[in-house]
Amino acid sequence: MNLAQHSARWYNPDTGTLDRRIFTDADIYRQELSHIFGRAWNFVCHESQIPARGDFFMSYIGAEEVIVVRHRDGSIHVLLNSCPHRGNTVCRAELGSTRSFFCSYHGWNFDLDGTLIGMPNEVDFYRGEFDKSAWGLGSAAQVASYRGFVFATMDSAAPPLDEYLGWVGRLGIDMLAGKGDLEVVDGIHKNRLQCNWKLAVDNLFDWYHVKVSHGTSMRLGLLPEETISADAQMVILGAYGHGIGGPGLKPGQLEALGRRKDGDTSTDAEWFDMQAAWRTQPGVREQLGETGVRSLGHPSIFPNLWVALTNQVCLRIPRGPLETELWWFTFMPTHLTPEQRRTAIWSANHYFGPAGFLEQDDGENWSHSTRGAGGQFTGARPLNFAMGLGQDYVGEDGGQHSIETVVNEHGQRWTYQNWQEWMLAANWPELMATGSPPPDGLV
Amino acid sequence: MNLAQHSARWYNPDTGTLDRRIFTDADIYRQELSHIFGRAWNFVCHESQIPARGDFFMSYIGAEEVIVVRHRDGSIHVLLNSCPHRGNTVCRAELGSTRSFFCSYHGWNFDLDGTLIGMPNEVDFYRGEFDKSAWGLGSAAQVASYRGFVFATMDSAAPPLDEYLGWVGRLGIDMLAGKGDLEVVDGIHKNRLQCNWKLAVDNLFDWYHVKVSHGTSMRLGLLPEETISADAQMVILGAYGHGIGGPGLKPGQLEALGRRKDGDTSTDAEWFDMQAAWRTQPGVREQLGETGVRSLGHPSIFPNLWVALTNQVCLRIPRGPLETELWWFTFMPTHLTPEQRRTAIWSANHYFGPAGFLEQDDGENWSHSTRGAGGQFTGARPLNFAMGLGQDYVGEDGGQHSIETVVNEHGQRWTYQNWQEWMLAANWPELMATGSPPPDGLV
Amino acid sequence: MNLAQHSARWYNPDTGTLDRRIFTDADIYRQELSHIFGRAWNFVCHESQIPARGDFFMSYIGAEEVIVVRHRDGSIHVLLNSCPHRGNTVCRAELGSTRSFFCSYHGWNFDLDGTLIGMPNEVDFYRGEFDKSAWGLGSAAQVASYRGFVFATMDSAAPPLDEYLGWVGRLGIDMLAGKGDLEVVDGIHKNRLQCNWKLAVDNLFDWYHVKVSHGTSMRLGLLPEETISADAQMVILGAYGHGIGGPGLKPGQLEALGRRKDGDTSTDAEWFDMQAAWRTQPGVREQLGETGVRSLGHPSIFPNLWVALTNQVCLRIPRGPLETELWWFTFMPTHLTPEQRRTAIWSANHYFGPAGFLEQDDGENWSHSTRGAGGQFTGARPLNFAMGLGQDYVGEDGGQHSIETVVNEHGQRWTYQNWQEWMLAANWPELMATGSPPPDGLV
Amino acid sequence: MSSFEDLDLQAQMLLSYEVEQFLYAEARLLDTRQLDAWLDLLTDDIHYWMPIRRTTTAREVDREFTQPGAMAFFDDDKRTLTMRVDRLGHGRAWAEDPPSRTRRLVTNVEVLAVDGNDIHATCNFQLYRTRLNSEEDCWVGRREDTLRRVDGELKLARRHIFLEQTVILAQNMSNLF
Amino acid sequence: MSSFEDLDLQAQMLLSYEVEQFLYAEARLLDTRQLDAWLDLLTDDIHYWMPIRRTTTAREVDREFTQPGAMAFFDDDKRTLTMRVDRLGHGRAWAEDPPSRTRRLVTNVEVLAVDGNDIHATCNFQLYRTRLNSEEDCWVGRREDTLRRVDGELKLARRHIFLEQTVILAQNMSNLF
Amino acid sequence: MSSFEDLDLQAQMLLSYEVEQFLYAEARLLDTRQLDAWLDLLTDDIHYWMPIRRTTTAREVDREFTQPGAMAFFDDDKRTLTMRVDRLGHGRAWAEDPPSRTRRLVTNVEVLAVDGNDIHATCNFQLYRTRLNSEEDCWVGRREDTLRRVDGELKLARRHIFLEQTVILAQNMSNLF
Ligand code: FES
Ligand code: FES
Ligand code: FES
Ligand SMILES: [Fe+3]
Ligand SMILES: [Fe+3]
Ligand SMILES: [Fe+3]
Repeated sequence: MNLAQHSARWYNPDTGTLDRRIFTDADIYRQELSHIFGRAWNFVCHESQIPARGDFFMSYIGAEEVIVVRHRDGSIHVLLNSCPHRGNTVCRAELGSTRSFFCSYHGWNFDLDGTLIGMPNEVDFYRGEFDKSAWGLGSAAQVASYRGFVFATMDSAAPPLDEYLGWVGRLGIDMLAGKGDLEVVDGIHKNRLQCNWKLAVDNLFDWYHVKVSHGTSMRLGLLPEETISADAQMVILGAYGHGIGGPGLKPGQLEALGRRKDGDTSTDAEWFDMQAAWRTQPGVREQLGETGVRSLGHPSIFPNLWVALTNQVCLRIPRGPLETELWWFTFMPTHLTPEQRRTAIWSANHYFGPAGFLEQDDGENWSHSTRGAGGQFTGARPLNFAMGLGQDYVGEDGGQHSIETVVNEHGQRWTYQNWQEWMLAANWPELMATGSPPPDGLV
Repeated sequence: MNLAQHSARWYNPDTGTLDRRIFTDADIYRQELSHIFGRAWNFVCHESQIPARGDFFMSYIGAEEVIVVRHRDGSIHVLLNSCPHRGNTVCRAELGSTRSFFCSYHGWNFDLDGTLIGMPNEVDFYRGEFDKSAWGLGSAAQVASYRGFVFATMDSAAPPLDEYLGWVGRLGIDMLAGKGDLEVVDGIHKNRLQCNWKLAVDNLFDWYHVKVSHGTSMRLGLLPEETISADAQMVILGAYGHGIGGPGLKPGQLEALGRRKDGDTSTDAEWFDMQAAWRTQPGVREQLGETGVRSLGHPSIFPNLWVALTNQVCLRIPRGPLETELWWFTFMPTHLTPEQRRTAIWSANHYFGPAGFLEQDDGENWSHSTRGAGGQFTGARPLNFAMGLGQDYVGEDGGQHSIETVVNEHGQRWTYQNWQEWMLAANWPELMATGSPPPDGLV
Repeated sequence: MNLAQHSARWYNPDTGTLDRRIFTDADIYRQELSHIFGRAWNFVCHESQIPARGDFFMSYIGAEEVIVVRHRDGSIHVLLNSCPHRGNTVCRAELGSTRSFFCSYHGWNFDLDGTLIGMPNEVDFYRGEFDKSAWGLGSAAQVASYRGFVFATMDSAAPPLDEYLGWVGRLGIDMLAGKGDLEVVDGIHKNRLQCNWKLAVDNLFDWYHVKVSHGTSMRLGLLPEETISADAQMVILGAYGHGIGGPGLKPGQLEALGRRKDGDTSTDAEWFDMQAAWRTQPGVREQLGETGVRSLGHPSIFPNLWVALTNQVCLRIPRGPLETELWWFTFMPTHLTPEQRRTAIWSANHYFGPAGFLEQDDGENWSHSTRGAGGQFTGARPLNFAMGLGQDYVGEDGGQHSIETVVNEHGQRWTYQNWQEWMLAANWPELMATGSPPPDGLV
Repeated sequence: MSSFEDLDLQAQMLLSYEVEQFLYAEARLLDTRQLDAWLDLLTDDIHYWMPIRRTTTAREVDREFTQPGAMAFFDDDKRTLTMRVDRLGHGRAWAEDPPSRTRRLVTNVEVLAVDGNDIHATCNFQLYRTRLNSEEDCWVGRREDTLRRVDGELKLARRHIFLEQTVILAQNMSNLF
Repeated sequence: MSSFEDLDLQAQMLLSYEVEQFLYAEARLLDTRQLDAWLDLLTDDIHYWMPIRRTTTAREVDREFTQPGAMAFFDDDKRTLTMRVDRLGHGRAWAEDPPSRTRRLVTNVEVLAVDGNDIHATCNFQLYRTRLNSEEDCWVGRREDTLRRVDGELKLARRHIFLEQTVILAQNMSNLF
Repeated sequence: MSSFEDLDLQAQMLLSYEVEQFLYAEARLLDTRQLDAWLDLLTDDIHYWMPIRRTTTAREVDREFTQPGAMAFFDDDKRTLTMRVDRLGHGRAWAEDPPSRTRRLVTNVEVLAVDGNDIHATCNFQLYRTRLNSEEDCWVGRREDTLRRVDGELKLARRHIFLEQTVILAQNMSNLF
């Protein structure tokens, strides 16, 4: 394939316009499953969700259920939930603890790493000639963790997780993991939106919608206006489509915040303290880097994980082009006081999720945008992602790159450009060869 | 494309037979959206529904929502309901009054003619370089009214509305508009049938089904048998697929009816009076013409509008090949006495709509016909539309043409023949060049 | 088509592995409707369900409703339920008695053999020129019965029913019909499973799942362990895909059972007596044959009929690739005592059907297997049907062939191999030329 | 107008019970297709009305329902209701032959006011219907009913029905609410 | 047989209340999977029956339900019901492991007749069920229940269940009604 | 703690009636969008809670619901509920403009216990909602409510809501239960 000819097939980087059909077309959706979710490192759960041997958690890679389970040796395995005999599921619970996966149809039994270890009447019915080693459960090609966050890929050609995440993906996770030892809070908000998954993803970079979409939350004091930092936005773009976008502190501001802490009780200070105070702790600046330590933005781990400021991550699970399931995982640093923990859980419970103050309004907008993309007439008209296009520069601070500017759509453009590159690449080697490096200079 | 080869692809005018797949095939349906609804002048509402500046009504062109709105200068605009930024709908009400269309996602604001007039932070976030004039709401290519009935087309190559309607389409509307100044009655019956939209359209020409399908209504006195006029049917066929079919008065009968008025209280006389009395008023004959004034039939404005005898029009909105939404609009002449108005509204409420005496039975038949069209075995068998084929002549009275005969299927055949021509034509010029003129002579 | 190239397209007879896409692919499903259900002899009902003239029963061929009706001359007709005029259904009841089929749309009226016998106003509206003989209801190409079981095929090229069934299909029916004169018990259990129809079919040969899937039923005493006869299984394979699989008696064992009857009240004896006692009656051995009389297995009449041991047959009606409707017909020999009848009906009511002790668990397994087949990753992995492959021999007893062995998957493999041959054959002549004869020797 | 609140709790309860049992019995008549008996429960001046509902902005939510005299799904007097019942008794009411299977769940019965012989009550309902091969329809809403005590018997003198749907999702409403 | 109509309204109300509360408590036992306690509410001679329903023409609507003795979805005595409950207690009732989540809305409770110790009541119901990832099933219908006063306690002596479905839309009916 | 069972049947009935009518009236306030009046029905220390439900094996079914203090769909005190109501009164609560249409079927009301001024009751419910062009959502479940008699008036002091869904099928839960 001549990539040059196709490189603007759906997304045009020159104009920042996007073909809406990518939100509704069934063939494009199927290609996403194979070209993106079938290749990427996908977040599946946090290690604290399955602390003990035999603990399992049912997760998704793309649109397909996978069992994440801790083996007796402590290793984590990601298994396909389908028996190779007739195809029955071997696990029907969302979470739990087990000694093996027993198929309810004929009783084949699989070890925690997917190995077929038992078949009723193996000797007499199969005459002892069955090669059990060839008929275990399918499993992820690679499984790895970064600071407790477990990822899996179905593609053995995928680069190692660390390389996949790059400094931007790692920084994104560090922005949560750096707060302390994390432990999951029991309970995942799950619900279904009638929207394409990418519209939910692109929204995480969207600091433009806050004042309008979340006007009620601002009025209720849940989102103090100052916290949007419209004039001090920072966008960090990483290889393979990762990115971080949102408020950024000016160099030196972090120290100021630290000082401002005493006595100043404005909501402004309160909020920045909650988000930023931990960054003044020893070692954090070293870990996050000079740029990273100043970012209070939203990390996106390509393709579908959002690391949110509420000590949560949100997975956007595709269920066909027109439906997305949102899962909100909540993690608390173990060092929180009961009162801090209560407050933090209050936020996690009340900002997002289907009854959350913010998310109620988001969902409605995303589904209507999806509908609009499917219209006979509207579907033929491109969308506009041009805010800030060609108007900002990538800067550098302490060896890390970022764009420091006003509210913008750089993150969204980066997402769709990378999405397009993944979709056009035939495989990992081609993606590595043809994928855009994070931009430099004018963007 | 060699049209000759394809001109009987689905409908065979020689035998009056029809391929049932046109009622269920998804590709044919998509082609209908583009070739028919994307080109035609589509009825969207009546001017009296949006009398004041800022009044709007949510209508459909084909399967897509459009906003019909009265601008500050009194002009009517037909807008696509999708923001060009992310695609969100800008209007979620069915009707109402507004000063502008404000997008709930990021707050872009559109004038009543669709122009983008406001963007939050346009200057600071978009750096004042955004060309707002290029990013308004999409709108219909042409909007026009005929006697208060508003039509819109998405195709700038469509001929003017007057030419599109031709004398038959105009006559169809005149048969309602001629009764007096019309004003909408608040409330539109809307419901969904599991049928293909064309089966609902073809039915309006169908005076054969009345005695069987609506036997209960006849027995209850809602449809006096005389009113079917099985032996005095008149079919008027117009360019582009319009038509009028149903009872016709013999030349001279109108005057007789006028005279018969006094004293004669038979239901026959009552019914004809209700339908015909206004035609004896000064000027009506001139307006409707010598043939038109004698037609008491059902006008069909191609593709999907029926002008019914109950002071109503019915729009058949396609929702996929297997579903149709019926909308009944009711208009009353302003000169009616309260009692006349009450009676007329009683009829409008009780004949059609989902709880209407007649329509309850129609819907069931149409959905079962749609199912039959999708069957593995039945779908392969053609339908028969041969009633009266080759057995009638087009006559002329006062310069207008019509077929005067018994109950027949001329109107249905004309509908499917034109449907086929629209489907095979590549665009408006080709349709104008290849479309059949209304027949003359033997039909 | 070069069959050799395609003969393992989905099912590989060498390895006993199967491509799961055959359970979810929409194109394969459509091809099944035409290549399999459109050609096969399909069971539609039992003669005792429509004993009198005008009695009808609504059945299915493939996914399409057909009316099975007894004509005035006693013959049975199988009619398509769609009026050739607009396509409306002419019969909306599941069962009943009628004098003709009257179309509720315009009143065309069809005789019990489908002939169009009445059209309202035929003379005046159709001018007496309508060829009614050409526009009757569609009907099956061939209808025939075997021992009261009515079958129909839409393909006139299909061989006669007797030849189609062959000795294996006939034996399968004999195993129920041989119990005595059968009469239907009023009421058919009908319900819908979210599974592909073939997974339900393959299960009837599946004596491996009983102990695991139906563990609860075994524990409750509904399925005494002995009755599985894991070590005495008998599989009989017939042309075109028919087969019988399950417990088999050893030569001479039948007589023993007959003797064992008195005094022995073990559940083992009870169960065998119920299933086998009638086989000791005069003439039965002659009719079933030396092999047949010893089989207590489950007959499968290709494509989708199971003759069950509960005096029932089960039809698996496809409703798209992902849904199947199960219909359980129950027939009792007329000679049963009221007490025997009560017991037999108790079994029929409580083993199968949606509230049946056994079937509750089956359905769950089949739908999950269907889901697994549609997974992005799991769908690409083959299923394993290798139990007993290459390890058994076809034997012969009294001129009949069978495999006598332990629990195995010979029947399932035979089903999918024949399914593949039907799917690849262009028509009946090709199927007859290329279809595998039942195997001999090593299997 | 209301004298209901003046009643003591026991008397309120007794009246609520009477109303509730009347509404249950009435629903049973409809579910079991005893339509003539149902008609007998209606006063001669009954007004049976279901307006059309529309989606409006919160600001214009007063335009949600059509008003009396405008279009409505039902706007029936006793004569019209009798016609509906007669229709169903006729052999050609195709939408009801085979007959629908219906089930009315009547809940949240409240007596709101008593005005002489008239008892104003409200309830919520779900009307579930299947046709042919278990094709399902479901309507949920609220009713405002006026029951009148006539010669010691309760009769239905007014029924206003408010559905939660704008576009009716069912193919028809061949049934009564 | 009915002595219910002879009771004064207050007595009718009291009995209705008792019946209604019994049915609510019984439904709660099923919804909370207290199946053994539920079994204890049944008399030993209970007949628990759900016939099969069929679509027929209006003319032949008397053939709608199968009759006692013919095929039925449920035709259970206490022994059979006990088997159903035992089944669910067993570790391999796959259709119920993971357990279904059920909710029974019992409405329109009416006492129709009292016959000695037997109280004949009817009610409408909706049984809502989800399995696994919120996969929904719903059954709506009517019940005819006979409650019997045994040693001062109400017991369920007969339950006839009439669904509005012909073909059952759910994959199974692994639950009780 | 329960003194409810000590009451005679008549007294139980009267209390059940009071509770039932309170719950119906309260549901009516929500359905008619009288949210401020609804807030007035709550005690200041109300706990309004809906845990998250999960599919587990029968063996681990005790892990089905999240526990207090962990994640929940609702875990609200009066201040939070007031914020929810305020939100809906604001012009930019997009998920509720146009306003949803809701209907609450409250059934199976049972008083479980009386503890001083506190009445512990349970009920089943179905909350049906449509938005825009009759887009439907439906939630079915059980509630455990504590009503408290304050100055002679009943108030809602605790509401625990248990849905039958694990993954919430609706796009949002912008309404109250
Ligand atoms: S399907 Fe799993 S053991 Fe057979
Ligand atoms: S989608 Fe309309 S303003 Fe952004
Ligand atoms: S469709 Fe059957 S008579 Fe017209
Ligand atoms: Fe948001
Ligand atoms: Fe009609
Ligand atoms: Fe089984």
